Amino acid sequence: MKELLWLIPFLPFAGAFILITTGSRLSKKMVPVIGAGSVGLSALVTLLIGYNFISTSSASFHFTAWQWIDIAGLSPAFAFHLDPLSLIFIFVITFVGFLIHIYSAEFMADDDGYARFFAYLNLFVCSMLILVLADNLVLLYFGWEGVGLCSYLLIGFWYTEEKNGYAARKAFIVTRVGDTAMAIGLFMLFQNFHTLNIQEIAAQAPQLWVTGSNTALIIALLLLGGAVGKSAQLPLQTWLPDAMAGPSPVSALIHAATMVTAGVYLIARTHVIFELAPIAMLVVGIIGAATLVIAGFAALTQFDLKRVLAYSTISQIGYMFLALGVGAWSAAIFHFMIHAFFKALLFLAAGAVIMALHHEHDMFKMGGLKKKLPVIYWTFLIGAASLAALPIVTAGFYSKDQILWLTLAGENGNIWFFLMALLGAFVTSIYTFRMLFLTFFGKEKTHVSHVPGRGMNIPLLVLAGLSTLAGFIELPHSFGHLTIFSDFLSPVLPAVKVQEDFESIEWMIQLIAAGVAISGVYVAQMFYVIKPELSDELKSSAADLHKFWFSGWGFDGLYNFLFVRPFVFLASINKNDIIDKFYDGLVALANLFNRIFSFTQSGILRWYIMGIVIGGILLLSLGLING
Amino acid sequence: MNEVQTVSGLLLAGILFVLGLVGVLIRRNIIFMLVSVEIMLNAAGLAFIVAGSKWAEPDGQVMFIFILTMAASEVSVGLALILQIYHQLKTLDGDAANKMRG
Amino acid sequence: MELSSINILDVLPGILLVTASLIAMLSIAIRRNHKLIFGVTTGSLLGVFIYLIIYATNHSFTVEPLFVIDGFGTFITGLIVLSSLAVSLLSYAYFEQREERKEEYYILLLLATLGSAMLVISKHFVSLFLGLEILSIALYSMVAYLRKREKSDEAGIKYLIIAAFSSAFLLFGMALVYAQTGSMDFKDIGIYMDSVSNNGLPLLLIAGFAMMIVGIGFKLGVAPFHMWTPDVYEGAPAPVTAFIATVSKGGMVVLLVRFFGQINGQHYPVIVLSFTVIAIASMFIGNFLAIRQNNVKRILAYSSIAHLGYLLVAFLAGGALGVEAVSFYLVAYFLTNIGAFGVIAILSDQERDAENIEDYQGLFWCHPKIATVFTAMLLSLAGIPLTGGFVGKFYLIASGVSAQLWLLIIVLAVNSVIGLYYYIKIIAVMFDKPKAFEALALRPRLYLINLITLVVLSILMIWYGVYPQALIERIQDFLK
Amino acid sequence: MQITFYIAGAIAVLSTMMVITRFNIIHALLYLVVSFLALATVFFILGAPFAAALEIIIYAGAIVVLIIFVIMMLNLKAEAVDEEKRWLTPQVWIGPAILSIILLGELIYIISSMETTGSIAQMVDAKAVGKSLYGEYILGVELSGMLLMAGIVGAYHLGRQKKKVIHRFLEDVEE
Repeated sequence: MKELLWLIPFLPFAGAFILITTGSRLSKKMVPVIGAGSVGLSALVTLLIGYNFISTSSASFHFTAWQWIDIAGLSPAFAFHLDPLSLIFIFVITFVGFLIHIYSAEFMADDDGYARFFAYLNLFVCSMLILVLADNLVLLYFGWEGVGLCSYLLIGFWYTEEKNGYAARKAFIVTRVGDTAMAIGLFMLFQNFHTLNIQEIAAQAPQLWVTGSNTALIIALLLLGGAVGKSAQLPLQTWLPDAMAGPSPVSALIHAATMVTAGVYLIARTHVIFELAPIAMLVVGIIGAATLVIAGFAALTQFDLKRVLAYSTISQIGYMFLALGVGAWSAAIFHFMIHAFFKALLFLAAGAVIMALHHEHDMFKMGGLKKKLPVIYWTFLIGAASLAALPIVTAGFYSKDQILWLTLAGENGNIWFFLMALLGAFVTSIYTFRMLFLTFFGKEKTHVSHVPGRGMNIPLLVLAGLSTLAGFIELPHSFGHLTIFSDFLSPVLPAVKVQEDFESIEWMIQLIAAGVAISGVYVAQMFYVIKPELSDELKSSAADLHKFWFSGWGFDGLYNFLFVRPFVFLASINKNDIIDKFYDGLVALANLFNRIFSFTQSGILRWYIMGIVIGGILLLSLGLING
Repeated sequence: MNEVQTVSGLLLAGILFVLGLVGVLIRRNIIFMLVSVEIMLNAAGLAFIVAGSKWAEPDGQVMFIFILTMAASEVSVGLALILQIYHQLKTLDGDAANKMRG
Repeated sequence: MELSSINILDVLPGILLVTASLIAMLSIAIRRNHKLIFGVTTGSLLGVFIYLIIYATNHSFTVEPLFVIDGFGTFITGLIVLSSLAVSLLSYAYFEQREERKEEYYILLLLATLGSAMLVISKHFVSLFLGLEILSIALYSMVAYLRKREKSDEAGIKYLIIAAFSSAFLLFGMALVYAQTGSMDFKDIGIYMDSVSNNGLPLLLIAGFAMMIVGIGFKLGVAPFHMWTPDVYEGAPAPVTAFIATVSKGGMVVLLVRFFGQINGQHYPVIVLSFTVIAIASMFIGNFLAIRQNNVKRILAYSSIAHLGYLLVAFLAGGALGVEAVSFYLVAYFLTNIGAFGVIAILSDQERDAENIEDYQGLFWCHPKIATVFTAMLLSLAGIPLTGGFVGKFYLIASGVSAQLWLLIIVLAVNSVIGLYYYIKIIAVMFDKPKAFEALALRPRLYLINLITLVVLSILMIWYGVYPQALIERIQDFLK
Repeated sequence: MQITFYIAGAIAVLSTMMVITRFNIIHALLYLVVSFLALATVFFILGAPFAAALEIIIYAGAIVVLIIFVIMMLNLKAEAVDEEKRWLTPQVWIGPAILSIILLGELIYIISSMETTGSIAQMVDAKAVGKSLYGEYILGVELSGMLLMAGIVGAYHLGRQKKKVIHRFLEDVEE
């Protein structure tokens, strides 16, 4: 059974291949059948393999598709490593990916690039699967760049509009900054271990380095650079809100559920190295905490429905990073999974709303959709509740609560992380319900022109179910005490130790978290349902702050100021400045050489023979001098 | 009867070789170039014979025979080609054949 | 060794090739028929290749005094035969469209293949010289085969004079080496050099090697003996150019590797220095000449100068890894070059070959299949990952690193970047808007043979980029 | 014997110089024959009588005749000589002369550096050559057969004249 592992990434690839080669000739019905079907089959295989994996209670499974090269010690293979961690990831990727494919079949039906869309999407799924299944870092990097490329292609999918192309380039370039750091990190790893096999590195690292070793720290920070870029964390988070230029299913799949969590995966995968570098861990935690708060406040002020969700994604990934930073590995992965469900749900629902309202993105022009779009409303409500972590009934509560608890009680936790996380939770709850109230309550402002059909509703319902039920597989100590998920992951990711004196107060923390979430909902209702004029007052009284948050804490402006402007300035003060001269010089030099050498290529036979004679004389003289 | 030093033989071969080389370089007529190349090949053959005589082995002369074979084929193909070129370009000027350059 | 005591099976590939050329000649004498002789040629090349696959062994034995048949030689012989087969497949359509008499071409092709195949198993000056000259003499006529084209004649005479001229250098050098060492066998020369190396190599020997390098360097087309390359590439018919770029140069590379290995070339700084200079000069000159060139055939010629420079890195690295790298690189290089020139051959019309870069403008929109093949080939030449060319280059670098040839590796890396420019330039032109051009009248049936050949070549090339390990293991097997 | 060697050598060098400097190609070829004859003598003195015979038969007898034959086919007129005169100007000489002098100097220096003890030319007769040729080098002989075949096929293809497709009068006009 497990020998079929290769099928999981191969099926989407085959789908993409068929669509690329025959796309234009396929009938409109066949395109989604191939596109969604291949991912669906892949999900099916994942389920079968997962069942097999669990029922035989294997620790891990290795499958070498083929040895790529084996030259001078470097021997990267197309080899897959399946363990609980990658199993959870491939499950989420294929399953959520499949639902999003089904949704897209209807959502994209009127688009000209129908086949192209599915081809890219399939290619993305394939790359993402390779990324998480890779047993060595070369293959992982291959998948890493593959998803980056697909993300670029899909953000710029509607390439006729210039700003979409701009957003695509921005995403590509900003993540590239992180990728470069990561590539350097990989080279350093190879230099230290003479292998890039992840398992071997994990096994050797504790022997090679002592805890706190400088090399480990540098490598960990470089890997973190890659993770931060891909996962849109501080300070490389600016590309994600703009990436919303892509179609909504793309945002759901790539920029919420899967690709942006690749950074989380990378850190979890290489956690051995991070554990050897406590400072790097701390940095991860700080980045996570800072990101979740900053992005949360930015989300509070957005008008654009999708941008709220984008900031919320950044913020939620901040929670995951925070969890990673305190060593709560399985909590991070748990939150990843739950987040994938409810964020995909929210994006898809948002996409349906936007589609229903003629591509209207502005929440203030929506409203009163509760009656018109009941299915969307209810599913959106479930997703929002999960995002806001409303207690007991939502999955988000269980995953976020675990993180909150461990930031305080985990052995690396501290009160500051906890307070930040709590603040984040409060803000999350406010902006989530602000979004819900603005969109679905109040008066109807834009006419509904398109009611989504079954193809879009079913994925929403399935995801809504998952957003509720998936939380019950991991219940806290204080009630239920169920640890299916963390037990499952325990062979790969060590459990976090809890400081003893906190154990007794776990119920209190939960109570606080629940209270914070509910009060957030109340605040949102206060401002946007009961007394809408209050929000305007607040907005005008703190206009600067609003603007600051609205612009995502001014990061784009800051970067514009720090990097882009000086760059443009340097380039423009003087077009012949030294750097330009240098490159011009290179070009001129190349041209000069070209002309000199071209001159020798005169076409005259005797001249050529002369060249040979000169060469002969040079060789003879060389021999005479050195002989 | 043979007291000739190998060095003298090789020197003679070297001089003839360079003379042939000069011929290739200064003549524009393709036939002359071909003839000059023949002189060089012949000089190389001489060098082989000298070397063979030095070691009292037949290998030098064997090689000379192979060179002879090669020179003969070379000349026949070369002359056929020259005939062709003369028909195309109406000249034997080696420098005139410079349609291709750069 | 008496004729009767030679084991026929040992030299059977050679005998088969000889027989094939004789049959080809006889069949012309009986009845001129292009299809027939094409069938004879491809059939016999295929036969030789199948023989090599079935009976190929990696244990080495010698046929004194001229030949050594070992895994390396057998592997490259197979490669050469396969390349000739591909060239011959590409030739059929090319010559069918032209009114010249076509049949003799195949005899010459078979003979040239024979020459190259003899070259790679040579262990003696005599066989080196004879193999080289069979190859050269057959090539003179092949280059000038299209007699009506002035360019073809011009290329032919240039090639002939320069080849004969450099052969004279090679021969004189060999004579000097023979005069000094008293042997023409590679191994004996190596033994002699070992015995005298303590007080430095004798001048005569060094001079001999220097003059031999002139002859060899000409054949390889490395700087400063490269100047004939672009003119001959341009003037020769496209399939012949493919042949020169691959079989002719490849045979010489292998011979050089063998010779260098037998005399332990790495131990002599003079020899290493000479080749280092040649390698660096070739890389730079080749790439710089190509960047502003607008003739595709010439671009490929210049690129081949640079590629031979790259190859010399692995050659200088030597050792098992170096030989592996050379073997792998040759496979990738052969596939890509034949593919690239095959594309040129397909697109050529009766008057001239499709060599101007404008001929390729918008090719993607008129002939997407051909353009895809060409793009794949160019990317491989540029060394983009997941192509055979990338793995080959990676192999070269790995072998260079293990021999610590840092200077050469840096130059190689710099040149790979320069090279990217002109390969991408051609690809960019193909993506351009098509100029108002009358769709090329490709003759469907003929065109099919070429297309199938090209597609097979591209698939192989990509296959070796995605899954090179099979080939690497096969090479390692052969080189044991 | 030594003196004969030097005389023959000198004749060879002198006549070769004449070959490369003559304007009239027939004269040059006659000098070439002289040069080959002198070289044959040198071969003989060096102890290679078989090679000496071949030199006369093949080089002087066959190759030179072949070249003369082609020249007659080309039917070169008096202008050819004038053309040669125009081409062979002093400035053409400069570059090649410098290069050749350097090369010659290096060759002479290198060859003279050879240790001379025991390097005396010795006799190798035709029988030994024949035994070697048809003994150990038999495969080489076979291969040289292929070499000749390549030459013949090539020369046949290239040398064949085009079929005359246009009318005789028109062709005359064209020429």
